[in-house]
Amino acid sequence: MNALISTALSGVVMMFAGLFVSNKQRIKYIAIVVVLACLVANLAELSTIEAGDRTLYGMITVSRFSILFNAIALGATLIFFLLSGSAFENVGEHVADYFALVFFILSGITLASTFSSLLMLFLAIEIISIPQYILAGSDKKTPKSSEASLKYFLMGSFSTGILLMGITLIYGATGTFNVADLGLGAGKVNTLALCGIILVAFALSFKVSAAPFHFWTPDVYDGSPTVFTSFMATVVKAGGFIAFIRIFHGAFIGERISADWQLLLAIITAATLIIGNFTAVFQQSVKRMLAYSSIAQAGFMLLAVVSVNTYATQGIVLYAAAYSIATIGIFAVMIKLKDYTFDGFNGLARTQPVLAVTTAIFVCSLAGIPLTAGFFAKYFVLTAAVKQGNLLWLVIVAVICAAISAYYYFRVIIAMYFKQGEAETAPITGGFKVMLIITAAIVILLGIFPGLLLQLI
Amino acid sequence: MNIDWFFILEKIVLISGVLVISLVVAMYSTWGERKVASIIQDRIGPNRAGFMGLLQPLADGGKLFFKEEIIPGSSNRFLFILGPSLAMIVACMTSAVIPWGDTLTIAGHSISLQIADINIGILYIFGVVSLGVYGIMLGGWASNNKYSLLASVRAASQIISYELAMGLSLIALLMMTGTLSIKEIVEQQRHGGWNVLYQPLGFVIFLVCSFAECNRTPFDLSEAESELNGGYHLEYSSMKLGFYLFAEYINMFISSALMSSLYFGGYSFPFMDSLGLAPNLVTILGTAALFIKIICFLFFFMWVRWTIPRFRYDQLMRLGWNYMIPLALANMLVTGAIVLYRSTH
Amino acid sequence: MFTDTELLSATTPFSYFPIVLQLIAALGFVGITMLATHFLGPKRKTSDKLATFESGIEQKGNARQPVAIKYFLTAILFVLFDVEVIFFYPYAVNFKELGWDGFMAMLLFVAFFMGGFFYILKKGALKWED
Amino acid sequence: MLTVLLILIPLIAGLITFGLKGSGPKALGLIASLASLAVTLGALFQFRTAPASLQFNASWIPQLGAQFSVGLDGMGLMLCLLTSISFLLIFIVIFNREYERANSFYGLMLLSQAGLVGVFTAYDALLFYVFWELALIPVYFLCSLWGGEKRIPVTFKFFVYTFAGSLLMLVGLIYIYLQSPDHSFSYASFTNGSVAPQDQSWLFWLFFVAFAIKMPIFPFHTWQPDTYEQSPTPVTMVLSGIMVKMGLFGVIRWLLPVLPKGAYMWSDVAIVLSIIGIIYASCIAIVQSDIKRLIAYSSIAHIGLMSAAIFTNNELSLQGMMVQLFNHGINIIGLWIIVEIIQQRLKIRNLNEMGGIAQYAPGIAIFLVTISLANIGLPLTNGFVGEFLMFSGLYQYNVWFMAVAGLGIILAAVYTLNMVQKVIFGQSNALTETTTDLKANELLVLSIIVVIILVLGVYPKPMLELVSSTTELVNKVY
Amino acid sequence: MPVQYYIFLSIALFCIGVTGVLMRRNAIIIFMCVELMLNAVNLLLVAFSKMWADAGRVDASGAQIFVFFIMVVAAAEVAVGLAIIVMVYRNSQSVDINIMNRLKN
Repeated sequence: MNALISTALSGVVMMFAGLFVSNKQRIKYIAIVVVLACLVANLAELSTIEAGDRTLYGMITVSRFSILFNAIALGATLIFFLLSGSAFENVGEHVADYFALVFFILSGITLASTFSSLLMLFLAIEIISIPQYILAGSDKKTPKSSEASLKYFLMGSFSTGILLMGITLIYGATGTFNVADLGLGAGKVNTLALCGIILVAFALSFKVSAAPFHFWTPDVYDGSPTVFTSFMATVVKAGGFIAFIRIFHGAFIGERISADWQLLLAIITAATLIIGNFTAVFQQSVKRMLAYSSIAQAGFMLLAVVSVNTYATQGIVLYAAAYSIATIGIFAVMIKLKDYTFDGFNGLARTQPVLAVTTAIFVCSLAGIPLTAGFFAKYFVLTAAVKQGNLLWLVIVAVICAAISAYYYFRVIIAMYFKQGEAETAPITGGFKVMLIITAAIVILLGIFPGLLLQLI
Repeated sequence: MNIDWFFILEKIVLISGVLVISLVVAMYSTWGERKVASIIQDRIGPNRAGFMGLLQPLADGGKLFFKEEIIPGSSNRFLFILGPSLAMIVACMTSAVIPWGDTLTIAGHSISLQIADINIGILYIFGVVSLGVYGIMLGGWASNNKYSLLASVRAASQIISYELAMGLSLIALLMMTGTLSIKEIVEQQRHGGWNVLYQPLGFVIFLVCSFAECNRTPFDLSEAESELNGGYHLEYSSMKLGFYLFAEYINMFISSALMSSLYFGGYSFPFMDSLGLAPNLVTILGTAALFIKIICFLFFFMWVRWTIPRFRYDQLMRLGWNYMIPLALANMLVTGAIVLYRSTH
Repeated sequence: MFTDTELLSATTPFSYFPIVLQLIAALGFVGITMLATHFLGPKRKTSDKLATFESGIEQKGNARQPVAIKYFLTAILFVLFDVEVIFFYPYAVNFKELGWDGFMAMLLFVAFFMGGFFYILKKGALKWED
Repeated sequence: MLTVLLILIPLIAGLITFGLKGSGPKALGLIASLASLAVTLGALFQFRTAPASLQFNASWIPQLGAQFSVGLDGMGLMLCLLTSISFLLIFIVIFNREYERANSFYGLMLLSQAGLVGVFTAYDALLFYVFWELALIPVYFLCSLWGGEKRIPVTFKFFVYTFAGSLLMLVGLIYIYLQSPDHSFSYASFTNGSVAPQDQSWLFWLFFVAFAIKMPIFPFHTWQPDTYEQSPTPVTMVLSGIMVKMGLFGVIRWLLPVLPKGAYMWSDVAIVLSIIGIIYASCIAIVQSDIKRLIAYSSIAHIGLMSAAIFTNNELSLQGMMVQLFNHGINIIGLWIIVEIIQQRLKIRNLNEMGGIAQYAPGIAIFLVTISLANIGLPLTNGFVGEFLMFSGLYQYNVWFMAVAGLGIILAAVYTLNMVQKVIFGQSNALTETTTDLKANELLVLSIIVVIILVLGVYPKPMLELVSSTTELVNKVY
Repeated sequence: MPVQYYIFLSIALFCIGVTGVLMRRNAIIIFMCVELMLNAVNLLLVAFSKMWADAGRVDASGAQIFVFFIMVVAAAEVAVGLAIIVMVYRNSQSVDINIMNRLKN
């Protein structure tokens, strides 16, 4: 609740900050302060829900879980601002507006983590999506950027239509939008509801770029300004997943109905994993590789959606945190580079050792190497899927894909450490290095003691 | 199936009547306009065709039929024809929810002098009127003429800009009346006072916006002869041009009717219920009253046209956005507060 | 079906029936007039007549070029604000039942409306003079 | 507590090393490995008096039932001993080498030591997995940074191979974890037999593939010769001397007791694969002319025998195999050291270009002969004891298997002696004539190795006693 | 009229929209097809709302509120979408999504 209000207001604040503050540096500082304030406001609510979840007009439900997730989203955004906030200036004139849009996306994410009505789910998804269309096209001079934006917009609004149809069919079958009252589990499976669920699954797969609905992702992520790709591929994607998992685990659970969509989602998951990982292998640009890897990572997060148990919910939180932080870190480094191909990273270890070490840590985290947060993230989603019992084939697919993912992730390390070259970078400030080190430290800390995060759930 | 043929017949007669009257009023508005202009400019105006030139509109109308129909070679033929047709159809459709009078009772049948009393009459009008923009846009775009295009774009953005303020100004009225049915609004005024007394500001805003919606001076930027050679219908000839012109006058007629109904009591007139006349007579008198009001408004439209100079485009947009909208909102809030205050105290 | 009472009570879809009739009438009128003028008028086409009018000078290029971005901006802003205005309607109709609570909620809504309005004003979205 | 110290010393020393300059890394590496050895010896002492005190438990991730649980049993102690001795020897041998970015080199070496010790001491499945991966990463970097020409693709293959294998193992671990009644990763709950027999059958493969890749066993071995060849020799020593033992250790600690029925079901297949590996690797070794590749293949052959021995379900062969873990480690490190010395002197690895070194460097020749004989398993060398026990176990299991595996011994003799002959005897050439004899540090290291070889060859009893407790434990469950 | 009529109508409209999105290449037409989909959903929601209201549910008007939300969001989408399409058109003089394959390589 607090998070929702504070992020929405922050967006407005940033909009008006752009009108009254002309110094771009100062706008960045304002944004950082504001996101911190949101974080504090969000955590302050923790004490008020001791007695139990708080529901507001049957529309949103605030729980410990949602607050924790929001804290992660806000924290990741804070890191994002600190690391890449200055890159906003390179995109275009309207820096404050970009920050405002980021805040609006955040409010969508907070809504995604708290909705208890399908109406709010729809709103959350849209509030997340629409600012992204703008951010994707914010580099107005580059045709690539505007095309990315158009593609994203067309595909995104199409999937919105699908989502709405799904919601409507579910409504037609049950007569309510309230997630808790859907009651799909009881009795016979309603065909109308099943169609609705499938459509919702498709639409959300679209939003989280799961195969076979992923085709927009690489183009959009590649075309968008890199700094926004960083945000879109991380925090936003996590937001999509939280919506996904909450609706499927919260509403579509029942004796038979779970099995029906589970198989569908399992197939989608397997396809996502395979396509994402195999295509990522062939990319020459790190940015594009990360786009495909985001598809691959989406596959892992889908594992959590497919498996209905507590490990899945814990896993999605941990995964969201681990994946977001690491990817934001890599993007932050990449923005500083002149060349986004793998060759652009050649010899970074010699020219910028701090950047190289931290990037290596982030990459390890994405690959799921132990002692980084990514390992426990993968561990949890795998455990969730194993626990599900009938999904072992999917687990095997997943681990093989994880091994493949090491291939392309480690190409970054190879480029940085083992290849000759002089990676050209923009001037690196000391503050940036310190922030990177802190971020890497968080990744490792979560990798050694995931309990720090888990005990909060 | 039990179909009430009498009802259908009744409606068909009413519809034909309304359409014919609209057209006649539109035609004679052109005559009136020229007469008013001549009076204001101290000249005589049309006086050749018939008494005081009263047959002039008929001659003009007939002439339009026999003029050559030119469709420019580089235009989009389908859209070129669709544009004026749409403008005309829209103009003809708006009259459907205007209550032209109370009910007449003939041979045991009570006949409502309103074509369709739907409970969302105002929304219907807004919906249909906003289609009118398409007529202008299509015509201007299909002509493939720089002046036409510019004029139609101007007209479109002008119309949509003033639609906002128009919509907002009506909300204050709706807060008082609590209904969207125009008939009911009129009936309320029949028993209470005219709404203009309670909503002067709302009325003024609505009036100004009506001017803009009808592309009337001082908001006739889309037809500014001096810069645009005649505006969006520059390439049009024969009856297609006629449709655009007619549509404009019909729109004027309908907005006059609407303003009369919403703010000036529509077909009601003072003491109509206390005179003790036969209901049918009251109804006829009410309709006459409505038309008198409409004619006053039409005259006002013309009066303004020949008195006030045209706005500059930026002035027009600034007026619409920067003044009308906040004013309408303020009016709405004040009205709301007063109404609530009075109902709770 | 199609009885007076049914048609006059404003809650059924049939109360829209006269509107359909009127639409047919309007279409018929427009169609017939269009056909009439088509057949009545003379047809003597010359290439000069069919050229688009540019105040008498030679026609230059295609007219369908992008117009100033301001017009698009106005259209977009209209869409947004119009939808917000639409929200006032159901509120206005039920305004008395909702009382002061509803009024406060509406005040908040208006505040957001004005916030957006103020923002676009300050951003210069409606500044027509350059 | 000593156990934790055993992990912490190399870990902390490694981390510090990254920040050092000049000869600091070298010194610290040596000191750290000496300290590790001392601690290991202390642990050895304590193992005799109070074995329970070597266990250490601390809370790690209570939500998962994962603990920081480390401890040492006989086998673990023996492997730790092997690790500390090996690293000490390696550090001594390379003391006079200059490595580019020495701080990173020594740091990574020490980190890999920490990972290895962690693997050998972990008594918690998740912890074991973490260390298992952790031992891999530094080695990957070591190979990729300081290796030969084709190091990048080769070590990459190695990395992806082992990573894939260990991920499969992770799935197995998770499955067993979820099956365990108390949802715990502890060794106790893993070995209490809660896994259903039908599950054991497929779970076996998840584990076995991971371990087989690490050992490596045919057909999972393809990464190994390339990696050994391309790695810098100190790293090759770690790889072949200690890291391959991780796989064998894993089978004994985490496969047999956890999935006894699965192991029983598939023991024939595992043994057949191992034996195919022996013959296959031996045959390739015979035709190898690159000395590093030759030793690499010989290692596959030896490991094949050991893995075959594990699955014989026989106390004798298990015991022999465990002793062989240590002995093979020592022997192969000895061989690598000599290869390193030769490569250092001659800058070539092709056997056909060598010859006659005995004349110019008799020290090298003596040690090469000794260690090679030990590697073949000549009586009175340390290799003999283990191999004898393993063969007798294999004989009891299936005489045909034993016969085929025995062929491996003969083949081993062929290629080893062939190598010895080509390197140190025969015609000398312009290149080999320049060979200088052993330096002091090399002499020291090789002497230590030879002493170990001979002592354990003559008096293997302490080793056998050390591992007997583990053997009994495994056999009880199996 | 029975609710099935509305359901069939809106499903048909929705399918037309989906087909249009998948088949057409002009960004504006695709966009219009998306709007068609949304409006089909609106119609269906209202129909369902009526259906459930007839079935005696008191909260059936919720679906109509939903329609309002959809309209607002659609408007926001229109605003953003038109802006994007105008931007693309000004950049590349075309709104054909097929020629936008510069991103592919």
